[in-house]
Amino acid sequence: MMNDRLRAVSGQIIAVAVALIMGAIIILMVGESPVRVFMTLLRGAFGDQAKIAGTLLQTTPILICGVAACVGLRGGMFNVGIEGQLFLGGFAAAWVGFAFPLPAGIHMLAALALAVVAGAAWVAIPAYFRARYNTNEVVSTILSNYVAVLLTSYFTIFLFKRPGGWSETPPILPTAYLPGIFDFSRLNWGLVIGLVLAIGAALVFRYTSWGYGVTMVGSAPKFAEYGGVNVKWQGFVVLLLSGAVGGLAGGVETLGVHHRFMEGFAPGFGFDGLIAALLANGSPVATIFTALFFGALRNGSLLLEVDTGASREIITVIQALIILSVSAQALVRRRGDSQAGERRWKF
Amino acid sequence: QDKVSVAAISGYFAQGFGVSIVNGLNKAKDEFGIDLKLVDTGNRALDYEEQFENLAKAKQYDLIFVMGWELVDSLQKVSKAYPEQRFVFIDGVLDNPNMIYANFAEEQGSFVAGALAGMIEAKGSEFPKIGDGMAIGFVGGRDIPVIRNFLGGYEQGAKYAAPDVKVNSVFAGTFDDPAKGSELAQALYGQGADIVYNVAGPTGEGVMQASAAVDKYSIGVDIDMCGTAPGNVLASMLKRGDIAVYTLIKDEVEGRKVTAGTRTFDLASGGVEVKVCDDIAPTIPADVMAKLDEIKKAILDGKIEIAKAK
Amino acid sequence: MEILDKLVNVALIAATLRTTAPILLVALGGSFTTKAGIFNIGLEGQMLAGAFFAVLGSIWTGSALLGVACGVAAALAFALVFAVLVVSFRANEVVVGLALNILAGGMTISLMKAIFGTRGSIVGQGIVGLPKVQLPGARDLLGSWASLISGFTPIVYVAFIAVPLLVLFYNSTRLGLYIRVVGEKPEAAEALGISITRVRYIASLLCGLLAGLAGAHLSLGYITMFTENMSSGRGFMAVAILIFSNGDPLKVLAGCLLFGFADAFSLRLQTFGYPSYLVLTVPYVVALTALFALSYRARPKIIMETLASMQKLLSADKSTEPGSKHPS
Amino acid sequence: MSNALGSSTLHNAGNNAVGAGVAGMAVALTGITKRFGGFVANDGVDLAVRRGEIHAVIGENGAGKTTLMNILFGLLQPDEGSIRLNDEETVVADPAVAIKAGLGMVHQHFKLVPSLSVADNVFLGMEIRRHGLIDHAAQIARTRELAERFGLRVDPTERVGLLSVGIEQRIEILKVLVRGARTIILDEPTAVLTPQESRELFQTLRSFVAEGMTVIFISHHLEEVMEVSDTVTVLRNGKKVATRPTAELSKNELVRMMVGREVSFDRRPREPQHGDVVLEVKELWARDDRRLPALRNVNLEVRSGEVVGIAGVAGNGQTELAEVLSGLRSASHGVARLKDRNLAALSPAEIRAAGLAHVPGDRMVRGVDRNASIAANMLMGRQHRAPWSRGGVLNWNAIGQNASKLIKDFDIRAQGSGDAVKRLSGGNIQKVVLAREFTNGADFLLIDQPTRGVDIGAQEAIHDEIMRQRAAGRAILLISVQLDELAALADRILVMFNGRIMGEVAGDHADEDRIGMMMAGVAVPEFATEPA
Ligand SMILES: Nc1ncnc2c1ncn2[C@@H]1O[C@H](COP(=O)(O)OP(=O)(O)OP(=O)(O)O)[C@@H](O)[C@H]1O
Ligand SMILES: Nc1ncnc2c1ncn2[C@@H]1O[C@H](COP(=O)(O)OP(=O)(O)OP(=O)(O)O)[C@@H](O)[C@H]1O
Ligand SMILES: [Mg+2]
Ligand SMILES: [Mg+2]
Repeated sequence: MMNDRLRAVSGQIIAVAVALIMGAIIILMVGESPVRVFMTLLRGAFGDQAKIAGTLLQTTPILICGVAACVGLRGGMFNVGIEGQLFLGGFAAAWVGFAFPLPAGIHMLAALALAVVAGAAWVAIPAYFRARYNTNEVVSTILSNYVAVLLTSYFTIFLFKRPGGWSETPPILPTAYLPGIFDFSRLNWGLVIGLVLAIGAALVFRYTSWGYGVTMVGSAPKFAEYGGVNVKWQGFVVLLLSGAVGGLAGGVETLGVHHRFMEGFAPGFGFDGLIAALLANGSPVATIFTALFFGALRNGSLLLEVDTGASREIITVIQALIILSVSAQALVRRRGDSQAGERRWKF
Repeated sequence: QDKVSVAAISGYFAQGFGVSIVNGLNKAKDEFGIDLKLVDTGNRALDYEEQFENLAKAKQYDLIFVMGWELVDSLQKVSKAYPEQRFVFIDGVLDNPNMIYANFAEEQGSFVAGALAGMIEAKGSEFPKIGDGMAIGFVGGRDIPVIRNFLGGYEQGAKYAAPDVKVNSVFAGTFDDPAKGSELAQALYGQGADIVYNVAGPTGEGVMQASAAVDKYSIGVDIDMCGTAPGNVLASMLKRGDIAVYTLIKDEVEGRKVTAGTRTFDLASGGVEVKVCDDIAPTIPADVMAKLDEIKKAILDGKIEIAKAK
Repeated sequence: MEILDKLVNVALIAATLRTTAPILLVALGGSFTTKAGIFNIGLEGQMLAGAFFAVLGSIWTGSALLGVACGVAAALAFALVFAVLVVSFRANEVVVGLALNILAGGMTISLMKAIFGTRGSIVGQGIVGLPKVQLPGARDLLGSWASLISGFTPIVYVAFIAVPLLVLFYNSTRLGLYIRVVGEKPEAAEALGISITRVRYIASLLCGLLAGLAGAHLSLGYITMFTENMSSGRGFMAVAILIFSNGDPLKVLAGCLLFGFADAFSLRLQTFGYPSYLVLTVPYVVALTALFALSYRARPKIIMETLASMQKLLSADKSTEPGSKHPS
Repeated sequence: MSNALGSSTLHNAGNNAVGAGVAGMAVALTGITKRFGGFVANDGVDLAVRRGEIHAVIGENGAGKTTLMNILFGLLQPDEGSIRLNDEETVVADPAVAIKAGLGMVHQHFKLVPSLSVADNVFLGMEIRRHGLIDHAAQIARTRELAERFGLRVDPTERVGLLSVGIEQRIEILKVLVRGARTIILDEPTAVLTPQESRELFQTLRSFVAEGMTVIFISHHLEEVMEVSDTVTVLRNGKKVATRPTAELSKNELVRMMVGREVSFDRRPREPQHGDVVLEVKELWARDDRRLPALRNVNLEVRSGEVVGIAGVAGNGQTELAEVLSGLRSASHGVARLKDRNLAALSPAEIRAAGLAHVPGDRMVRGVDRNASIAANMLMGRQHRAPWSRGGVLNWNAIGQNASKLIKDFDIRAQGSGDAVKRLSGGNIQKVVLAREFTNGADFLLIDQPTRGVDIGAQEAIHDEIMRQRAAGRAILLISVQLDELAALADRILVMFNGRIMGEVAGDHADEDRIGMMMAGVAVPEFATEPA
């Protein structure tokens, strides 16, 4: 037991070390000092309270998207459409925010609620076909991402463009703002929402009858069906919930940070979240840490571009290397087993 | 005073207009030995403010050039938090009296390009590559206000020169997909357009190559694109970002401290211009060239009013 | 009607073939991994790397063919990394695939900057594109229809010829068979001493080969330049097609043609003044609709089943299922 | 000797294998020890198999039989001990070595590729090729020859995915033969077969021996062992107990060696009961996954305190019947009532609530989540009930305690309730399912193949438990392919063929031949359905 864990942890450390060494070589190749680059990255991510807040700000959407992915994964659903749900949720929240004056607080909740509904609604058709006809949800959600992004662009530019503005909606009313946490940073209650969601999801899956049923649907669907769990319905519900959380991620970004919806405002968060969740092996709590890791890398890289000659692409490369080698550290645990019985993502 | 230090921040350094800005910055760096820092914003709105902060906090840049409308909000916020930091916003004017604006009249250049296209189209079979119909085309990158401004000028120019010309316009939805640009252009050519103007960054390169593939005419944008398809590129509508940044830096270096206010780069100042490609110029009838000069003059004199999109 | 005439014509079909070819190639590449039981979401990155290095190679060697070879080699390198991580290290293939896509994006830009001092795109600079093949006599025989079979770059022909070859490959070659077995029933392969690892490596590399070819086609055939992210989601499209075709070459072809047609068609729709953002959704909506329609239980299958059940009923016993619509 | 296969291996080996008892050893394992972590699965096991004999290996679940065979075949490496194949010391590094030495293994779980044809499956890994392409025609022809030679009825052109388990097994045997195996290992080959199919298999095995080949087979069915084997090796708790000629042994002796005590096989004594009708099925029709009719006009009823057995060759509608009764499949016509509630109107969960417990035939897929703990597996179906859950919140304490108790009550060999089910042997996994289903207080027990692959000792315990449930007034529908099990337990036996009930036999008059005929679809008038 202990031995397993020890080996797993040492595997992670070796993996990150390997990635950093490869990254250092690449940095040397572009004529920068690796030490300086890594120190700048650290400083950019955790250098002072503003930087830490910035890191947490970057972590927030990745975390919420990651939880969305975890919810789906738990029920055996691969929601690759979080990106699209985030865009629609973001737009929906902005729409409530600028078009419907409401009392403070209620306004924000209404906007978040519509974001949740929009995210869920956007995944509803893929979810329905998945549940009813077993239509592969990976394809349908990937494809619907493209439609979602184009659709929100259409809404923004053709229907709701701020007069005189760039491709963006009018600003939302302050009554709908998600309150900030510090006055020196844009960090807002979205982070808290993310943390509560992650821990809440973990608790629900572990400690409720519903969560038990869903877990079984994900890991052994025929067994769950036999045991009286309504597999199709729960699959539908889980995908819908995943989409709802994805929509919420968009709402949180809109209401907490941007205070309006901009065309193409948050590309890639859905995928970052998915990768964070997969690296965390579908555990919402572990996703907190993987999301934080990604957030720190991103925020650190922003300072890096300013303070060193290394460009953001180098950081992209290093980030990819880290993901690759962390994903590969399973080697340390499982070398030598047969591959035959292994679960592959079957489509 | 020590060395002038300049930063530029944008998500578009890789695309036509951005490339010309980078060219101008590099030219200034070579000539004046200034410190130059380029920061690529990427495309996530969440990052912009932090990036501006990082630059402003460094307190080492005399001028920070900013390009891209999606940066405006973050820029305004940071510029208010760091009022002593001078920001130059390229390609537009905001309601912030603290900043410096380099404003371009792309609709003027596009008007001239449109007029050229209209006149050549009207000449019909005098040109081997012009068909019977009266149609020209436009391929935009994304359907956003700046691009619409180009399109508006182009349409008005074409109609001004040849009232019965039809302008077909399409948008690729992306600046990064030359293959799609090529398909779009081929579709336009296939439907009778003889000249296609592209305002689509790298996507537009596909348009130029398509004009060579079907042997029709195209018009380049932002930078001189005559070389991409020799014999098929009529002209390029140059939007001289390089001149803008170079001029401003030159002022700064030579002690004429750049202060808040708007600088306009239009036909008059040479900030936008239409360059007829050298290999094509000899084949263009004199009356067309004369008319073109007339139109330019009329724009400069304010006799032609060009409506701006937005 | 006039509008229809303008929309649907030989040019549209030719455009469909052009838009289909790159997706078809990369999807056929993905067919190897799909059949071998690996979900390869990294096609996008392999294609992008192929496109970039094809341009580099073409500039360095001054030969389009050697350029293609460089592109393929780069995609193979990506495929090898993918295989090492996924097959040997047992990493999650979705994570690895997505990370390799990120890597390809960052790496091509970094290299572009390092080598050409700019980013964005590489145009001109001595890139040698692939020639177009004019089939002799095509124009005389077919008139305007000749543009359907003649005048494409060689890789387009490769893409379409690869389809029947792959059918043969999966049915009648040992390697093809093993790839299917490893994907469908790895226990069977293992028990027979077929190395799952080796077969999956080979499948990954074959995939890299075609993905690299697809990338080279994009930057040297389709057009002659390289741009950041020029694969523009074609790899993801291919993944989608692979999933609903299950990697069967003929179904892959059908899916790619459908998507290529929707793409070419929608580009033409725009010229009639429909808002670009909505028109651009057309290919995706078409693909989604096809996906949903296909999974809503194909009708012909039910007819076959009914026939079979009638036969069985006739032969097995005399009585009928009450309320059955098919009396024996 | 036929030259159909034209295999020189067959001739060569045939020459030096003169007959049982004369030549040397085909296989000799000495002092094999295999540990999994701290657990010793094989402990210094010796196994000597003479050329030309049928050698049975028996033992309780988890005794280490499969492990030993896997070591012999190179799928596992022993920690200690040596292996001699054909009197030569051999390191069996992987199955390829074993195959080269003339070994072939038919695994307990078949390893066939559904989308390929029979012939392609048979020749997989050693394809016949012409001009570099696979010669499908030649493969089909040679498969047909070989099948005919050993009396294995298969159509080489059919797709494996459409075939029954019995045929799949023949294909597995063909695979082994085509590789020129002289020594064939079969792990629980009859677990999935009907009596007729088993008999055919034994014929085939005898024809192997007649050709000088050697057979090692694992089984839990002692009659089979007695009937077909020449020698028996008994394993217990990873150790070898004995190797003896079958002829010297009685069934009881065998059992004693296996479990260390006497076990009864006889019909269980019982009190006659006349309970109310609990389950009533009328004119039930249903279709299978391929939409072909699978149940045709099934009528039956089960009263409380009664065990009704369903006999039949697997694949004749039993699975579908069980699925319809448990709500996993909808009927196309007819009614099934559980305590007067129409099952068609109820979801699986509601049927369970109405009083169904179900031991599924396919335990690995339907019965458990292999990766989950024993405790989590025992929660299934009761996750909404107190004391395990209150207000939708689970009480893992109570769940764990309950699981530990069941582990003790049902004698499940596991380290604790937190163990992953996949770590248990097949028999113990079955006990997990039984423990869960027998303790949820249902009035109707639907039991499908309760002892498939389960050892004698455990079988007895399971049978005892079923009788206890009967005595407690439960209505029990027992589906089994093992006639002796039905004869021991059932009050009435219904025989199914091709989706219909062919007839009914009183449990105490069970006659294997007659039931066998009905199972084969021959109507036997004197056993016509009694009025219910
Ligand atoms: N790979 C393994 N890891 C851990 N334990 C194992 C492994 N393989 C077998 N065992 C254990 O070794 C013991 C012997 O298993 P084996 O499969 O050989 O039993 P068996 O005699 O075939 O039983 P059965 O009759 O149920 O098939 C079992 O307790 C099993 O749990
Ligand atoms: N890789 C492994 N890790 C842990 N346990 C394993 C592993 N492989 C096999 N086992 C265990 O070894 C035992 C034997 O496996 P096997 O498939 O032979 O089961 P079995 O008891 O013979 O099956 P059944 O009786 O259901 O037909 C099982 O307990 C199984 O869980
Ligand atoms: Mg076993
Ligand atoms: Mg067993």
